Amino acid sequence: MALDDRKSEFTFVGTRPDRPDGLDKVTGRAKFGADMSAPGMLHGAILRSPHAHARIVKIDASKAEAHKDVKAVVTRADFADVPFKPGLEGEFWNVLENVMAGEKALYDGHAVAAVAATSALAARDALKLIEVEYEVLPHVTDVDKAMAPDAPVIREGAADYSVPEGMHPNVVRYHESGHGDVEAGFAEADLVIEDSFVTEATHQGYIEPHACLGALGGDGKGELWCCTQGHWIVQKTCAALLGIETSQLRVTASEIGGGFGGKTTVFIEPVALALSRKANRPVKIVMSRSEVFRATGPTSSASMDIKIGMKKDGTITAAEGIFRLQGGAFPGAPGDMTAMCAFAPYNLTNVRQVGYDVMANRPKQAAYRAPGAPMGAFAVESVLDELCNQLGLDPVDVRLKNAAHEGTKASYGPTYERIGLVETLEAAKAHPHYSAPLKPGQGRGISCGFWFNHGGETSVSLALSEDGSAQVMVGTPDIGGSRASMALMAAEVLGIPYENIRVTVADTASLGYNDVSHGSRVTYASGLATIKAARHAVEKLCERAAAKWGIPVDAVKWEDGCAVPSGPNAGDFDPIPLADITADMGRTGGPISGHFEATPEGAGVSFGTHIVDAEVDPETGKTSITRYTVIQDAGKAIHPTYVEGQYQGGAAQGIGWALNEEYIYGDDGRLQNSIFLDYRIPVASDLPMIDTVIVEVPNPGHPFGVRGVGETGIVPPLAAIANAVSNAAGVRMRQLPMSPPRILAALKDNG
Amino acid sequence: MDYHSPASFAEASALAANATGITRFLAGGTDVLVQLRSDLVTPDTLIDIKKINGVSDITRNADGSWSLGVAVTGAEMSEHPELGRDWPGVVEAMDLIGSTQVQGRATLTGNLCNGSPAADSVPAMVAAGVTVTVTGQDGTREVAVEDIPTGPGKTSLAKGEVVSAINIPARGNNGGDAYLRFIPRTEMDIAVVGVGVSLRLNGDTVTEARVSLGAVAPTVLLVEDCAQAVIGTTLDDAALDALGAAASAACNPIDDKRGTIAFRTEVAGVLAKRAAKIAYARAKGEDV
Amino acid sequence: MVEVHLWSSLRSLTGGCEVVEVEARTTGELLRELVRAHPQLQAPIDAGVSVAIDGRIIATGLSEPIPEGAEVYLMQRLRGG
Amino acid sequence: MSKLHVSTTVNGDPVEYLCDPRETLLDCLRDKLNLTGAKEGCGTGDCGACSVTVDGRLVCSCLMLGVEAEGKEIETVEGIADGDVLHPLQKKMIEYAALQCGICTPGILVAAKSLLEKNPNPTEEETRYWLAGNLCRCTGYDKIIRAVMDTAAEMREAS
Repeated sequence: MALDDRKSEFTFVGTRPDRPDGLDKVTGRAKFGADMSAPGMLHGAILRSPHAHARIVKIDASKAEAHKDVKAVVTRADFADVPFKPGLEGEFWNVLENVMAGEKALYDGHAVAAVAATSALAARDALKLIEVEYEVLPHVTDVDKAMAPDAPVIREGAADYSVPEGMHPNVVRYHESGHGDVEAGFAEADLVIEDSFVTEATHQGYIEPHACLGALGGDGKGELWCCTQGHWIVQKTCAALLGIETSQLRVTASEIGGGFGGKTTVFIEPVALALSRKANRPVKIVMSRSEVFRATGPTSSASMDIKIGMKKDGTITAAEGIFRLQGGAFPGAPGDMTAMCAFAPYNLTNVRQVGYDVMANRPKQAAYRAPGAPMGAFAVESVLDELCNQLGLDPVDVRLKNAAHEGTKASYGPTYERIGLVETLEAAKAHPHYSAPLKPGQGRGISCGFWFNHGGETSVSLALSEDGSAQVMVGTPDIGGSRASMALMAAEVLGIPYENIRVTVADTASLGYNDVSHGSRVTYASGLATIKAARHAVEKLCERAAAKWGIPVDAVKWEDGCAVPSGPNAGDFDPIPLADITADMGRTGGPISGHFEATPEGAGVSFGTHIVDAEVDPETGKTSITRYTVIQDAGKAIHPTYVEGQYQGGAAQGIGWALNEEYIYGDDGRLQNSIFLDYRIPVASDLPMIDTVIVEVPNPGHPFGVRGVGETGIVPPLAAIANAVSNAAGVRMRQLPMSPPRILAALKDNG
Repeated sequence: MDYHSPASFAEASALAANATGITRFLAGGTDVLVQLRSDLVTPDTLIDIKKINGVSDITRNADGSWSLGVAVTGAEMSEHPELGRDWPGVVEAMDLIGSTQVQGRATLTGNLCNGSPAADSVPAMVAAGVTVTVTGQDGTREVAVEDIPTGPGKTSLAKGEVVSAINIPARGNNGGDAYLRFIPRTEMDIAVVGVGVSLRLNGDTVTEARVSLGAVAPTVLLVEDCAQAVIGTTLDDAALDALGAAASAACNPIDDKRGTIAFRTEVAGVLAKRAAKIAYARAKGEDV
Repeated sequence: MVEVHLWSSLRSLTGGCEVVEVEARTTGELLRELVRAHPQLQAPIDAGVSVAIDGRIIATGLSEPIPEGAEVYLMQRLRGG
Repeated sequence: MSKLHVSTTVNGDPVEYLCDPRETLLDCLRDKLNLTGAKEGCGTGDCGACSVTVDGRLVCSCLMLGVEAEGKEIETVEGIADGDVLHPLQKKMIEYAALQCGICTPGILVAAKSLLEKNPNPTEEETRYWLAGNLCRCTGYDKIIRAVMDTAAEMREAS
């Protein structure tokens, strides 16, 4: 994107109109995953392993198959690995293994068989008729224990090229990066702090359980409706797992009831299709909440060692981090991302970071908002806070002193382009929250956070109607109001009112490939694509005007929704509004539409700084968050209200992760808290209002300057809250969540 | 699962007595339906007692005592203009259970008969000296609330017996009660520790006390040592410390997903002191 | 010639080199030439890499131009939530 | 296991259905009456996405059996608007962007409407506690609370 292509004065962008899907969503009309049905539909249910690790000796489904209400039973044999499409490998194989267990059940909740029956109750009842013989194997769920020499091996040969020799087979990927000489750096420091930190796995906690409705015929043609962050990846994965052609499966994304990264893969969708193929009827599967917790992707749990050296003036001389992430019984824990993000906010001469991807008997981890980054920030920013405390330095000043900026060599290697970290820190320092007095028992914490953001494969199609309205088809499911943002960007380019534009999330048969709505990419990439598609249509509008006026097309420009003659040889014509051109378009050359298909590169990294006040009850260890301010660089806020919403949501999820959310496993390796009663996400009465400050340092890689905002907001909270709690309690908290028993125990240990 | 909605407790009792397999009574259903949905307990016989006459009534008797129908919901208790003035601890304990939505259904009876040691209303009822009327095949009997639970998920009710009324004693003069629980969030959790306290004063001196602990043993406890720690005192710091120590000493908790032994033991003492102060202030006529 | 900076743990695949010089005008050529120079780099490239050109991170694209004298870093493939 | 016949009223309309005694009111609304506005987020009364009112009382429809609806008056999110005129709460939820994904929105609306009918002038704390049984994972509740309180203020002014 050339710089002269960029825009900084806006008519529609930056306003706050009502979202186009608002009416449907406040009237109950919007159709989410579980809201669809089909004639002749069956209901599917999935049998899950009660064991953390067990060899599946035998599955006897004969009683279930014989039941009058049961129309199909499937097991791993009904999927593609060998008979349909030999050679399923890599991540497809991992996904298949997760969707339906093969030789072994690898975690409590792992699917082992499924039924389709005439009602949801009948399907649940039929599961009890399936007899599975297990040989229970030793299990491990803790990351440090999974790396220990005596840990049970989850799968031999899962490690890739990167793992140094001599490591336990459960260590499946290894990352090391950095620059300078950390030992020399530590030697220069006036104070070096070395400390260890632990975080538990948390779940994305979307309120909508996974749900789908699939139909697949013997002809290999299928239809699938599901709640997903990306229906093309669903299409591609289901096709691979079922051994059918990708294009023969049409996938429609329902309205999605939250994802946060957790709906970027498949779980039940291939199962519904396999059941449907066998039963010759549509099959609907809706997960229970307990299934969501037991069998869909939580985050990784982490164990981390951090060492940072600082001079008395606050200069960081060296930083080192070792990050061990447990990602369930499959490769994929983002230890590399944790390592690369952990020190990214700082301008460091000497830095070294190591990340491990470790397998354990837990569900396959899935992305969760800036996957890997929050835990690393927790560890690093806790040590920074401790250094500031011990050296008597202001935590914002120290961060400003060391902050990365344009031209800084990032901890992960390259040199930063224009970034907005310093601006967020300056805004934090100037914010009244930072200077507000604290009451006794309260503590304040701050933290910075970094996330890369992503572009990804993107297709957008825009069609003009005769009456001058426009329809935009995007392929990124709307997880937070993106249809409003797309319409604003299209309105900006076309120069027609926001209300005259309808944005639809198209199905896989109606548009080219689109990556998942992840990586904070939607407003960036689908937005860029929408702008380009709109410009493509504008080019055609200008051509029609040029033809009408009989002047060269380069003598026509587009201004405020009209073609206007431009330049010395253009002649004197009245502007033609868009609707006047489209009214005639059938006779002046045919329908006018614009489209864009590409992989935008240049998402632009993003930084945030959070300020938190916490109050700790010293007698019970209970924490309340009394004030919270999020400051983050959005590049350019297209719809500021929804940007604020992303900031607030990220902070709230971070509060949950920091204080109460965790996966709790018993000694038997079973998940003990698989309902919302005991998996404690923040409720309305737990939280204060969450203040937001939108900093805008335009991203050079986007025509309007957009940076993704969805993920960075969950990076600082863990550390900011830990710092606030530690300052309030007078004792450093090194383990998340900082549940009351842990805080009280720390207070006791501290005397 | 067979569903019945009898018109009398005698009929309900007969249905239960003659049923085979698992029988559950359905009051508010906020536990029964959860167990049903999660395949923990699927009753063979479900007896809905809400169509029995009078089960939603809250009645103040001539002697100042209260009779509550078994289907009276938490919301109805909270909305009652006078019940909470007499027994704020009992009403607040019930009100702490679950959400506004759960309050629209949940009942004291269900909370008691579910047999959870962490049931919020039970320590408050025990402290208040509440009894329940139990109807069986051989007529009715009155049982102290503390004698109903016998262990997690278990009660002393025999086959064919059903709780048919809740009896709350008259508050009388110079009395006050309170219930506090510890949960990690502000709402929606199961108690990690719960403490119910009911006191009567003569002047500034405590003359009667009942202290009950929840979620620190297999059943809700009525702790005599706690009562003795405060009786005869003006609830001064020494008395409060003795109360806290007695409460902690009475604990026999477990480590589980909701809390540790050490945490429960410690916090039981903390909450006992805090609850006692509230009950004391209420007994003094203060509005707390 | 383009100087490509590798992340530290790739040194074991390049005989200790953290910077590799290759002739390349696009990201695709760069990856191809890296493997030609150090065949063991095939594994990390297959596992997924991104390329940072003058600080701009090219997540997956193979046709991005690499200007003369650009700073080039090979990075682990970025993923999002 | 035979099914039971239930006659009830939903959003003012008399309706009938046959249900298994194990089916919840939520199952019946969604699967038998095609009123899919109420959502099942948990099935255990912990998330509030299935909120409805029964005889004016706010409840979780997942914690009530379908058969218990016999003779009751049920109100769901589908009945909040008056024809094509949105309830002030519905308008404010859109205006404040008090929804991101929108899955919790039906439950929030039913619960908030019930709050305002009971308490036209709730404090922030009262609003937060009333809605504590309605989980939202997207918004951090900030904009929801503001929307409800602003609606209350507007409705007070209008009356």
